[in-house]
Amino acid sequence: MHGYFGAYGLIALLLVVGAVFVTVALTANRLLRPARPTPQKLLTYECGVDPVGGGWAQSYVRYYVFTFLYVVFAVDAVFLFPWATVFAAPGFGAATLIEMFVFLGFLAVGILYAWRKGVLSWA
Amino acid sequence: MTAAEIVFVLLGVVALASGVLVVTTRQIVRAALYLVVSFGAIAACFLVLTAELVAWVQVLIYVGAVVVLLLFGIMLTRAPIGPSSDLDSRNKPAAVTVAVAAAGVLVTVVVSGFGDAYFEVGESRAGSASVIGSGIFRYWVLPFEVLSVLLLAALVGAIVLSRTDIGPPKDGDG
Amino acid sequence: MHVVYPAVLAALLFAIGVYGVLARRNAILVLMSVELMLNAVNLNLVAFDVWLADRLGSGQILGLFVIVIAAAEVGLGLAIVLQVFRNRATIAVDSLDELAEDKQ
Amino acid sequence: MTFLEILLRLALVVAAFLLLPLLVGQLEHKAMAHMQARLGPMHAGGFHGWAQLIADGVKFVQKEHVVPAQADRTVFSLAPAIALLPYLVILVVIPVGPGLVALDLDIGLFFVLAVMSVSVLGSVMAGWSSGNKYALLGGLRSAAQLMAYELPLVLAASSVAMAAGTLSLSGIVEAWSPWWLAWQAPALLIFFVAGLAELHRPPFDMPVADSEIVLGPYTEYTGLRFALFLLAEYAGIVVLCALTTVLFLGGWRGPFGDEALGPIWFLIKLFVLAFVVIWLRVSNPRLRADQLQKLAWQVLVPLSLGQLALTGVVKVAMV
Repeated sequence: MHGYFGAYGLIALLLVVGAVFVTVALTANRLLRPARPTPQKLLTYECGVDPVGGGWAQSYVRYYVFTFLYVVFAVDAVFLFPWATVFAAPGFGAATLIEMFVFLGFLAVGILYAWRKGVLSWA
Repeated sequence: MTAAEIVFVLLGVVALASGVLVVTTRQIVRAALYLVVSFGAIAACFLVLTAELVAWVQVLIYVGAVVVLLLFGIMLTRAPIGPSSDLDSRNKPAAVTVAVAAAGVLVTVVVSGFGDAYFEVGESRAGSASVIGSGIFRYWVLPFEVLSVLLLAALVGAIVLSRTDIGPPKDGDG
Repeated sequence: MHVVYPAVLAALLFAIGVYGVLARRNAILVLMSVELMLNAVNLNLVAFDVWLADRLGSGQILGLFVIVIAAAEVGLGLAIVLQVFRNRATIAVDSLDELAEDKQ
Repeated sequence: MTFLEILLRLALVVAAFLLLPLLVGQLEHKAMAHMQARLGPMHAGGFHGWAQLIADGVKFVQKEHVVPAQADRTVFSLAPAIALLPYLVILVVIPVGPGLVALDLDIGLFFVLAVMSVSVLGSVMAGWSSGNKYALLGGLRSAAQLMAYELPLVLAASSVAMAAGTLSLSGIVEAWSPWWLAWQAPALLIFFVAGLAELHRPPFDMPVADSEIVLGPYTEYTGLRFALFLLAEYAGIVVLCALTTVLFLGGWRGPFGDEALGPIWFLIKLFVLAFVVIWLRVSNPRLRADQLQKLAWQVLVPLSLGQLALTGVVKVAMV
């Protein structure tokens, strides 16, 4: 077990070990714990009073905008990593640096736009 | 069958099964979670094909971001716990026909076209970060820069869509 | 590895996506099915890249580009869906047919 | 790698995964108590309550598992595992000494970031499946916070990758030299702060704010599954401190005797950082949601873009 497939084999094995750990722990829990459900116990917790309405809560679209901002920047950050491994190698250097800065520049304009439109601050 | 092929087929079965669940389940949040399983299995398929970087990008972007975005969308449009009856439209039989036909044609074409094509998946580093990096910055610079413009446009679009107070100026508030 | 394994897997996955796009009513589920189709395409790109041992790495790099564009697409799509939900309180694609020609 | 060696590696990783979070937890109990002028646990195990967390564990295993009637049972039960397992997997690539690493992955740093981003699903799943408004709100807050702080985290990490020219964590430690402490200082700060926010540690504990939304996504959890979420938090602290050490503080490199004392240096740095994490919890009030997003987008992200520019220019100038 070595090399590329060995490495990912080990990771897969570790995942299996982790899953086994969780399963064993939960099985031990199942054997040791009491189980006496009562209707009161199974009620949704709402600070000690009876729950009002369903489980759905009104939430901000704003959260969605933040998440989308992240997605746009994350797909850009993805390219930073392969770039990081090559940009200082012979044959790349300054030109590659500038190319990346152009790329980042466009995204910086994006964040500036978001900032100016007040998306980033919680009015 | 080689070991890599066996692993690949098993992962493929997982990807397909969870894919089928995505398009048939009647619980919308479950659909997003099955999508995670499907994406994860496809990422593992990439790993088997030695496309290391693409595999982890798949995990970071799809599992870590796109699915969360989808879950946000689902929760902001009220996701009930338990099955809902209005997720499928009336043209289900037509959809089945089209999908089966598409699958039949594609599989036939692919099998007859590439039936005997074979390659070794081995220790070649064709998918490592540095190989992809030099590929992008040697041969794919222009598409890469165009991509940044596209992302900028998407960002502006999403902001404009999500904020009702941006738009034609109302009573002098700009 | 035989090329047919990834290629057939991609074809089937694509067909599942096609079914989802046609059969689903909820706009977000339609978007998910589109993602499945894009993933099928990616699988093909990567598999053929590895098979052909492409010197430019076209398949894998295009795969990366597809992932990026898919992320932007789903983000915008959802922004539109949320906006529709806010105005109509529904995101069923077959009831949003006001621009259809034969609607009386 | 022989079979025995594989087994040994797995055993070591699992041991670290189970032991280090307990040590950090105990450190938190005692350090926090003394900062607040009290003693903390003194009873369990005799000497200064050293066995408190073990006793807690025994207690948790025997607790009833209550699933609310409104909840989605399967998702509710799976969520703690999804939140916990990424941290176990990350530990496998962290180098603790020269050549002492369970698995030296070429793409290590990117692997770590990708796997870490999966754990966000855990809290979203927990929040939604509980069928509880507070849990749902907490889950959404948690996801928004994780998304906002993931970006500076990734950017700061890529700054180090640029400086080292490699993504392998061992390679980064090899390439590290003391003057990076100054050169990469902003990235260090950004990474650590963003990491804290990723873990919902105070002062970034908006998603689990107990005074307003009970315990956020974890409101409905009881017994062992709640304990698994707790374990995930402490394992997260270990992973964050270990990564900060490896990326910014030179990992196993110390003033002398790297070869022999490597793991000791590594552990010292790790626990000093863990202490800082606890210290910040005790000494800072909680940030509001708007302040959180503001800090991420208006301070950390621009700062990390600046750091990237600095790293790139210095690196190209040096070659």
